[in-house]
Amino acid sequence: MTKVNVHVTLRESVVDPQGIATKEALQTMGYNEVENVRIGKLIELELTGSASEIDARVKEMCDKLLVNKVIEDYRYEIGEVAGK
Amino acid sequence: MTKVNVHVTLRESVVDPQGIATKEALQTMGYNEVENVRIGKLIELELTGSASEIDARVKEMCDKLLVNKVIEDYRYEIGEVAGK
Amino acid sequence: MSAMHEPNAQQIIDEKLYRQMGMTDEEFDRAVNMLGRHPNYTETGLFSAMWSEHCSYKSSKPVLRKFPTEGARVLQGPGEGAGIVDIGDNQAVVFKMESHNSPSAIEPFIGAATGAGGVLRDVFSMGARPVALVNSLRFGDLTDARDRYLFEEAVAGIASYGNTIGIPTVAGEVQFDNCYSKRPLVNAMAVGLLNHEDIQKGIASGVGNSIIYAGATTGRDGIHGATMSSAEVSVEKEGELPVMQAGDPFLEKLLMEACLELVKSDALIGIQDMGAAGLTSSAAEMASKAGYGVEMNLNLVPQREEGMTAYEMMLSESQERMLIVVKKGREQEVIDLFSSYTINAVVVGRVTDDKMLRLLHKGEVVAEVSADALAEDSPVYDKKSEEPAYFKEFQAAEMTEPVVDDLHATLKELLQRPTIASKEWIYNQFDTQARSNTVIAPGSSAGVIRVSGTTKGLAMTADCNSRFVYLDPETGGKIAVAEAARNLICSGAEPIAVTDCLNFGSADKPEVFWQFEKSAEGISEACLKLNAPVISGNVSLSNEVDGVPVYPTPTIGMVGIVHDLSHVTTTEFKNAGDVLYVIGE
Amino acid sequence: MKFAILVFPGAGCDVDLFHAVKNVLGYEAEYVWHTESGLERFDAVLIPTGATYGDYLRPGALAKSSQIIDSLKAFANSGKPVLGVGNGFQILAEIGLLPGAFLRNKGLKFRSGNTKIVVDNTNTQFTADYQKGQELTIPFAHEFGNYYVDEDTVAELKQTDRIVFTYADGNSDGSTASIAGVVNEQGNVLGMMPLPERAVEEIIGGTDGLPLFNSILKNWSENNVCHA
Ligand SMILES: Nc1ncnc2c1ncn2[C@@H]1O[C@H](COP(=O)(O)OP(=O)(O)O)[C@@H](O)[C@H]1O
Repeated sequence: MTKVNVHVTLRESVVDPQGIATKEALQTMGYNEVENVRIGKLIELELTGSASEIDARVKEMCDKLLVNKVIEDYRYEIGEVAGK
Repeated sequence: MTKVNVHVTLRESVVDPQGIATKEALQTMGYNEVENVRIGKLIELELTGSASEIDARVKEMCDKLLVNKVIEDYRYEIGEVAGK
Repeated sequence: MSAMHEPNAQQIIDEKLYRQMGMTDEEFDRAVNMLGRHPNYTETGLFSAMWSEHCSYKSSKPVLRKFPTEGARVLQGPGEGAGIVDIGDNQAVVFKMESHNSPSAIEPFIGAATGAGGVLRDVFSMGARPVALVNSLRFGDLTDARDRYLFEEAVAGIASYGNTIGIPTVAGEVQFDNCYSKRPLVNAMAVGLLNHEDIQKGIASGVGNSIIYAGATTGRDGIHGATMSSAEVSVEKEGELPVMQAGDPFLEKLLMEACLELVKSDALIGIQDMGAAGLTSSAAEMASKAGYGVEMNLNLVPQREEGMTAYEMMLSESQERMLIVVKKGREQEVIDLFSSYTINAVVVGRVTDDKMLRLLHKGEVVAEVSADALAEDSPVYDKKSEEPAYFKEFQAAEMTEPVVDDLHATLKELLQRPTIASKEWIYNQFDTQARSNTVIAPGSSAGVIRVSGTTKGLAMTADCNSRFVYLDPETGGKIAVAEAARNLICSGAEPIAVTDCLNFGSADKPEVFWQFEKSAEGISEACLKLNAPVISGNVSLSNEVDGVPVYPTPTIGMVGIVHDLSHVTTTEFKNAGDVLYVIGE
Repeated sequence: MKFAILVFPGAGCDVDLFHAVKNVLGYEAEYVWHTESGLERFDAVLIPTGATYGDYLRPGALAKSSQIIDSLKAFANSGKPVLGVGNGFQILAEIGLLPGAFLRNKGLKFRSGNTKIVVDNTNTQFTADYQKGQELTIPFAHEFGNYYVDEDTVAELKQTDRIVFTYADGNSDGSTASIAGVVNEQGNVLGMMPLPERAVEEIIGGTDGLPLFNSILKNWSENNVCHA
C-alpha cells in the first residue's frame, strides 16, 4: 500500500477569507508574529498498484476530481509503502 | 520570515464522511486502486520572530486554536526562511 | 502585468489592443473623440469596462425603456442599486435581481455565492436591511456529470453565502433543460426593508467631500469580469481565465452591519457597492449621477497584492467593497464606525467640480476621463431584430392534442422530471427561517416574510417558463408575469412591483434580439395590467454554448404585500373532506 | 430576570433569540458584544446561532479569541444558566464548557427544516416544564450538526444523565448516540443543535420551544423567592 499526501492550496490571487479570519484571531490572542495564514486541504490517499503508475494516476485524480484548478493549486508527495 | 506548514488530520477513531464520499467518487471514476481517503487541513503560517521560539509558539497556537484535539491530530514542519 | 510593460497609447491603436478588452473599433473611435486624444492603457480599460453590456446596457436600453417604471408606491425606480416601493407606515421594500451566469459556469460554488453577495450589497447600499433571498436557476438536465456538478455546487454556493450571512432564502425556482447545458443561469434576488428617511443613493456630490473606500482589500481577482459577463464563456478556456473573485460572507455581514449603522448618520452623502467593474463603475457612476467629479489617489487603495497597477486596481472585482462619500471633516467618525466592526475604511479621494474621473498613482495622473463619458454617454445600439424561422413554423403548425394512453404512468413519469419533482433537495440546504420572520418557507407558491412590528407581510416569488417564452416570446413574457402574480395572490398578497433578470443569447443575433424585444413587450403589458411596475432589474446577454443561445429566460421577481398576516395561505391540502374548486378557464 | 444575548462577529441569529425572549416572552434581554467583559449583572446567558466568524477554521472555533469568553466561563462557573443553541453549542464545546466536537453532517450538506427530538431529562433547569419522553418539533439549520464524543464520554454522559435531548427522526446528521442536546456536569450549561427560539410562536415554527424558556424563568423565580 502506498500513501500519497496531496496538498491543495488556494491560488495566490484568490482571497482566503478563512485564512484572514484565523490570522486575526491568532493576533488577538497575542500571536503578533503571525503575518499570514492560508488554509488549504490535505488529502491523504492510500493506494494499491504498481509504484511506476502511481504518479500518473494521482495526477489524473487531482486534475479530474480532487482539485479545482480554477481556484486551487496542488502538489503531492508519494510516501513510504505502509506495512501490510 | 519563517514558513510553517501545519497538517491537521482527523483522529483515526473519527469517521470522515467527506473522505468516504471522495473515495467512492474516485472508485466510480475507475480509480479502483484507491483504498482509503482522509481529508484534513493544511494550514500555512508565515511568522516573524526568532527561530528558537517558533517551535514552542506554533505548538501553542495549535493547541489553543488551530486544532481541536477532540477530533483532530496534527504535525507541523518548520520550513525554510522565505526571502524578503 | 506591471506598469512598465503596459502598452502605450500608440501600441493600443497599432495592435488594436482594445479589442482584447471587448471594445469594437467604432467604440474605440468614439472614446478617442470624447476624450479628444488617445487614451492610455488604464483609460482604455475604464472605457471598455463601462461600455460593456453589463455596465452600460448599450444593446438593451432601448428595449428596457418599454417597461412601466412608475406607480403611486414607487419611491425609486431603475437606475440605483435596487428599486424601492412604499409599503405604508413609513416603511418601504427594496429589491433587485442579479445574474451571475458566467462566473457560475466557470466555478459554480463561488460564482453563485458571490451572486448572492453582490445583490445583497445592492440592497443594503440603499440603506435597507436585507430580509430575504430568492433565487432562480437553470441547468442542463441532470444526465450530464458536468451539469450535475454545476447544479450541486451552485446550490451549495448560494446556501453557503446566505446561511453564513444569516439571511433566509424563502423562495426560488429551478428548471432543467439541455439548452442550459454547461451554461447555467444563476439569478439571485434580495429583498430588504427600510424606513423612508434612511433611503440612500449612490451619489458623489459637494465639492471637497471625501471619498471613502470600505471593506475588503483589492486584489487581481475578477479583472474584466464585467466584460467577461458580456461574452460567451468557453469552459475549455478555464486555464486562461482571469482569477475568480471569491466571496467572504463573514466580511459582508460585518460590512452590512456597519453600513446599516452608517445610514443613520448625517455625515453620509452617498454610498454604492463596487460591483461589476469595481472601483471604476462606482466612482464614475456616483460622480456622473451627482453632476460632479471624483479624484482618487490609488496609492491609498487597500491592496492585497504587491505591485498592482492602476489598470488592475480600477478593474478588479474583488468582493465586499463599498465606495462612500462623506461630508468633509466627518471622515474620522465614519472610519471609526467601520473600525468598530473590524472593517477597514480609508479616505481615497475627494469630490471635485470638474465632472472628471481623475486618478493619481505614484504621484502621476494616470487617467483623466469625463465621468459622464464613462457612465452616461456610452454607445447605445439599435440592434437588428428579426422574427426567427422557427417561430413562423410554429405559428403555422396545426394544434396537436397529446394522446395519453395510461394517465397513471404519464403522471408518474411527469412527477419524476427534475423540473416538476419536489425541490426539497435544494431548499433544505438553505436556512429558510433565519431571523425568525419566515411565515411561509419554500415549498409553497411564494415565500412570505412578516414585517416585524406590524401585522403585514411581504410575499415574494421568482418565475419564468422559458419554454413558453421560446415558443412565443410575447405571450411567454406575459405568462411569466402572470405566474408570479398568481403565486403571490395564492399566498394572500397583493402584487406591488417587479424586478427582472433578462437572460438571453447574444444580442448580435437578430433572432435573439427579437425574442428579447417581444418578451419585454409581453412583460410590459402584463405589468401595466397588474399595476406592478418594474423597479429594478438586470440584463444578461451572450448566454450561449457553442454559439447556440439558451432559451430566452426573462425571469420575473415579484413582491407583494400581505395586508393581514392572518390571511396567508399555503398550498398543501389541509383536511380530508375539503372541497376542491377550479377557478378560471 | 435578565437575559444576556452574546453577539459575536458574524452571528446572524442573535435577533432570533432576542425576539423570542424579549418580544414573545416579555423578559428583559440585552445584547452583549464580544468585546465586553463582565456578565455578573445578568441572570442567564444565551448564545445564539449563526455563523460566528464565518464558521471559518471550525464552527465556533474563532470565538475562542473573543474577549467575552473569560467572562462567559466565569459566569458558567457561578452556576447561573447558560444556553447555547446551534453555533452557540459549537462555541460552548470549543471553549470546553461542554464535551465533544462537531463534524460535518453525514450527508455533507447544510440542512435545515424541522426535526423531532425527545426530552430525555426533565431534571434540568431548562427542561422542567416538559414531560420526560415528550416529543418536540423544533427547527434546525446547520452544516456541522454531527455531534461527536468518544465512547467513554458517551458512557459517562449516559451514566450522569446529561443527555437532555435526542433526535427522534433518524439522526440524519450522524450525531453520536443521537444526541441533540447535553448539559455540563453542574447542569447549568445546556448546548443543543435544534433551535428552540424559532419555536415560540404559532405563526413561525410552532411553540414547542416555549417551555424551555419558561423553565429557565421558573427555576430562577423559585431560587429568588427562596433567597428573598
Ligand atoms: N432554487 C430554489 N430555491 C429555493 N426554493 C426553491 C427553489 N426552487 C424551487 N423552490 C421552491 O420549491 C417550491 C416548488 O417550486 P416549483 O416546482 O417551481 O413550484 P411552482 O411551479 O408551483 O411555483 C416553491 O415553493 C419554490 O419556492
